Amino acid sequence: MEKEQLAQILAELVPGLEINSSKEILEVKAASNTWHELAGKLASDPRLQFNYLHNLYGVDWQTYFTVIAYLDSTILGYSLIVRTEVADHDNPSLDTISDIWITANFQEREIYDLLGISFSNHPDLRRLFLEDGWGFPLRKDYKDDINFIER
Amino acid sequence: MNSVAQYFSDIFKAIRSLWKGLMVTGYYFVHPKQIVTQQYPENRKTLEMFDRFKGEVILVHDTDNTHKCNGCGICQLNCPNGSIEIITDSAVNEDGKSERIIDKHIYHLSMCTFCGLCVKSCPSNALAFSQEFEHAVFDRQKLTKVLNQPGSKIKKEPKVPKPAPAPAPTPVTEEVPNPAN
Amino acid sequence: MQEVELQDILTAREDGDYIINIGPQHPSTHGVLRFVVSLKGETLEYVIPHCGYIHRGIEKMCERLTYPQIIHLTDRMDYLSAHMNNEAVSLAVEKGLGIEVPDRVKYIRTILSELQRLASHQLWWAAFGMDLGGLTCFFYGLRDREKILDIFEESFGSRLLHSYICPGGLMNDIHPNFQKRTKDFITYFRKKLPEYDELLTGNIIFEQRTKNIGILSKEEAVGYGLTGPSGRGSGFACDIRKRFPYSAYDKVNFKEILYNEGDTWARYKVRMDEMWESMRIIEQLIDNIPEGDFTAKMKPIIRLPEGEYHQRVETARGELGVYIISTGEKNPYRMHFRTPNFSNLFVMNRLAAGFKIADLIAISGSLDLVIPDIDR
Amino acid sequence: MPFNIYDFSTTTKAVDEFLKANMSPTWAFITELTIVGLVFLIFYAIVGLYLVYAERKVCAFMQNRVGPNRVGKWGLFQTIADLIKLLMKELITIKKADKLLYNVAPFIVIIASFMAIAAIPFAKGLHAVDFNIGVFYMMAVSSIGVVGILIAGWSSNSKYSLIGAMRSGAQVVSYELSVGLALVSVVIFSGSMQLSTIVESQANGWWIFKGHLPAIVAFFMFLIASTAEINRGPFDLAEAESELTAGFHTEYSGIKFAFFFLSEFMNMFIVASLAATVFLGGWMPLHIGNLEAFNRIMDFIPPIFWYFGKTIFVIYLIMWFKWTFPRLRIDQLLNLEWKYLLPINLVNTLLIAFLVLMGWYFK
Repeated sequence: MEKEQLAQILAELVPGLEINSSKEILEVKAASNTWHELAGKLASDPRLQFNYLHNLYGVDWQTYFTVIAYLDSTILGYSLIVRTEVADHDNPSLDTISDIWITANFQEREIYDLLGISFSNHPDLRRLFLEDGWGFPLRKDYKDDINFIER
Repeated sequence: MNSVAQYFSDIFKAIRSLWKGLMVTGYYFVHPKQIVTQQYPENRKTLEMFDRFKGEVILVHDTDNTHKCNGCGICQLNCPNGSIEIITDSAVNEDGKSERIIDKHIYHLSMCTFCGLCVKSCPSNALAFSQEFEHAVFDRQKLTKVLNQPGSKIKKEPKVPKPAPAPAPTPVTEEVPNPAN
Repeated sequence: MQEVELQDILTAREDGDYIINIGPQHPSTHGVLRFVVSLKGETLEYVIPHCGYIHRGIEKMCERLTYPQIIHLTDRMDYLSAHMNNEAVSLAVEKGLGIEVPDRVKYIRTILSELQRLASHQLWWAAFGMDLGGLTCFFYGLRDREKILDIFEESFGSRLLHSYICPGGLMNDIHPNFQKRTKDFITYFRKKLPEYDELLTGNIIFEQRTKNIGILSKEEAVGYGLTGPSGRGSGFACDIRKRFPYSAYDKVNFKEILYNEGDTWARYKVRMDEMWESMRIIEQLIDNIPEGDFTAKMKPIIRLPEGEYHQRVETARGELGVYIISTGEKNPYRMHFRTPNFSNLFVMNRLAAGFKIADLIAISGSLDLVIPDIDR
Repeated sequence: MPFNIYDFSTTTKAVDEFLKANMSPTWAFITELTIVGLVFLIFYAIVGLYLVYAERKVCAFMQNRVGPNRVGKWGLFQTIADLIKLLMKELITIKKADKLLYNVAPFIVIIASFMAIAAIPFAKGLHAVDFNIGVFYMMAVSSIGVVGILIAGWSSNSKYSLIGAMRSGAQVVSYELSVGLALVSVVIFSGSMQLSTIVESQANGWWIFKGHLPAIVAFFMFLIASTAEINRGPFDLAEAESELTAGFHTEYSGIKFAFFFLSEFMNMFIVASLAATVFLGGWMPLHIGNLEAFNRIMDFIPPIFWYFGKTIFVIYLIMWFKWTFPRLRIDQLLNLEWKYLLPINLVNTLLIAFLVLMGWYFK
């Protein structure tokens, strides 16, 4: 079974990783300080070769943020979901993975723009859609008195 | 010598490929019958929209000025843009009971995205799409329409024992959030 | 990484670089998109895309709408792939509810997706020809697209933004004429498509404008997440229809078009060949639409169980991913769209740097960008 | 007043004599100049406007459309309505533009194309100035236009305009050579640079037929190179609307824009009439060998119709190119000139010189 095989490799690679294989796609949870390290291993390990990051997005859970990466290995055909929690809600920060997958560059910029998670070591962390000084609209506590009509 | 041959064959190929393209446009130039333009204001009389064309939402009225809307407000809840507002009133029916009727069924055409959720969700099939498509007006307020005609009444169903419950969707009882009000 | 920071642009200006804004109002950006371009003569030094001019906050809006209401917003992302966008959300919701839609729905959804793909590629061909200066292409492409829009209009009442596929099935059944009209269109378009080739594909000027322009290797295409026909032009086998079949794609027989050149010409050829494949798929399905309901049994209010759901769909421009996080409410807690154009746009600098300014237009045309899909 | 549609020289002579008989020679000369000027102005306006109309109709038919059909029958007055609209538009001047050059540029362009009309022989005797170096004059005058374009691009103080102007400069300078060489081939054939003599030399057959293959090659070279020289068709890089929005005339509005627009179409007319004159026999009717009856019928058609018919044919060819082909890139454009057109043209000219030297052509 592909999923179990993958889970086994991951368990060998990073001991003590939280692996959830109950879903359609295997999910692993990384601590936010091992995020970059894990990403590097996933991309470079010859048994995994996760070369295609097809999605990266964040969620605001009011007290903390979650950043979720969807990975594909186009060579070996594996799929994987990697998630991490950014605990500091006031000053969220995470290591960038844009040096591993180029496409993360822009997806991180989008997350920074809309959720306000800043990515350390990011080469070009600017607002993508909105102006500087705009709030972070995808946060749950975002308020916009002018453009927002509360029901 | 080879490159010289290449040079001339390149020229020949280029001319051939260009000639092919010229033949396509040339063909249409000498076949004016293939013109597909519809001359719109002139063909207004013969122009027929498809039956299902979503022009604007209307409240279907019968010839005796009755409609089927009982003012339940499901269309208002289902509309994603808040383009429908229903103002209800109550009236006494022939049985002497107070009954909910619509006072005004207000429709903001300017906000409508023609998603069709109101027509689909209407439990009494009172709403429909009309084929009207010429919506341009000079005054934006004209786009806010009252759908029920003045003096119109709710259609009285003849009191026959009801057949099996109609396959109409069950009415929504809960409030559905609506982003704009 | 060749990304240049804004500060660099400002300093570069003092150094005497020739900086041009292509867009936001420009005939060839196909919408409100801005490229900040630095030139040396006619040669591009770097290209910085700036987006956000039509950012509408669809993801935020989705958080306050119910699932059936979300459908009409997805139309407005990639308006040329409206059906596929609708389908993606519907599939994700159905997956969350654990509903199996009737076969009839699956078949119709697949046919519609392919018709939409044809329409989208026709418009792309038209606009690409126009980008390169052949204005006649524009009218031929639109002429044929009109026939598809007529089919759409007859069945669902609207031409561009259908909101036709909804969670659980379809809004209403297809029109009785649908099959006949579609077959008529396929016979018609099989005659017209070779004309496209004669007019543009074989043309020597066109070949020179596209061959060896904006080359991207397969590895880079994967790294940039360049999907859809643009990715397949680089040899990246990214067709979701093949990799993770949905709807009725597992029942049909079609080729995944792959070219290995990775240049503008390859991206062009992928789309041209895909039109033939789309017609093949439609032909396989159109006569075999099973009888049955056009929608599965649905509750009037859809509440997704708590959890995360995602669905990937191949739109005309690449991979569209819908990611829903539900907390059991009737509206999603967080909704995210991984739109194909978003990834495709940011490869511009890598592709265009070092080429001529006219090539920038050809490259951005070959990526087939739809701007509302980038900004959302 | 004698009027002969087959020979306008009697008419012009009669007008000349009438004027000279009634006023002093100086005044007669001035009056003649005024008449010619006015006639050309009206002619220019009508031809310019109807070329725009023709272009719109031709491209519409090629694109499965009907084209303008609202103003007047078949939209015949559409361009006049457009002109009135352009006349009423505000003349926007860019704040940082070089005011003098910015305002002068459209006039330079339009005057250049206006001057070229003077040397065209429309029909027998219908000729404003018959230079003995007519071909040379046309070449010289039509190159002035590019100065206007360069000035327009430079003075607009816009980057798009400047790129467009520079492209146009490079393009015209290089394609001038091919146009010149293609014309030289006919000059060699006819042994004269005077346009009327060139036309007369084609009385027994047009040069494109008399000159074998080299003349045909020269004709197509001329067609391609002149299309490039007037910034049209697949060579419209100077205004490439999908790249540079509108190139050198991005910043112009109203009637100044109309000047650029009109002069572009007039240049097309001039080029087409030059091609008709030197290669297709000008106002000479089509004669085929010894078919006396056929030749008689052809002679019956007035020369002015022959002239316009040929010009319209060439104009149609140029329009056909424009509405079929995608645009070239600037480096490919220069490649085409320096690597293909110029060498072929040079060889062709040599070949023609050789043919003429040996007398191997139909006399």
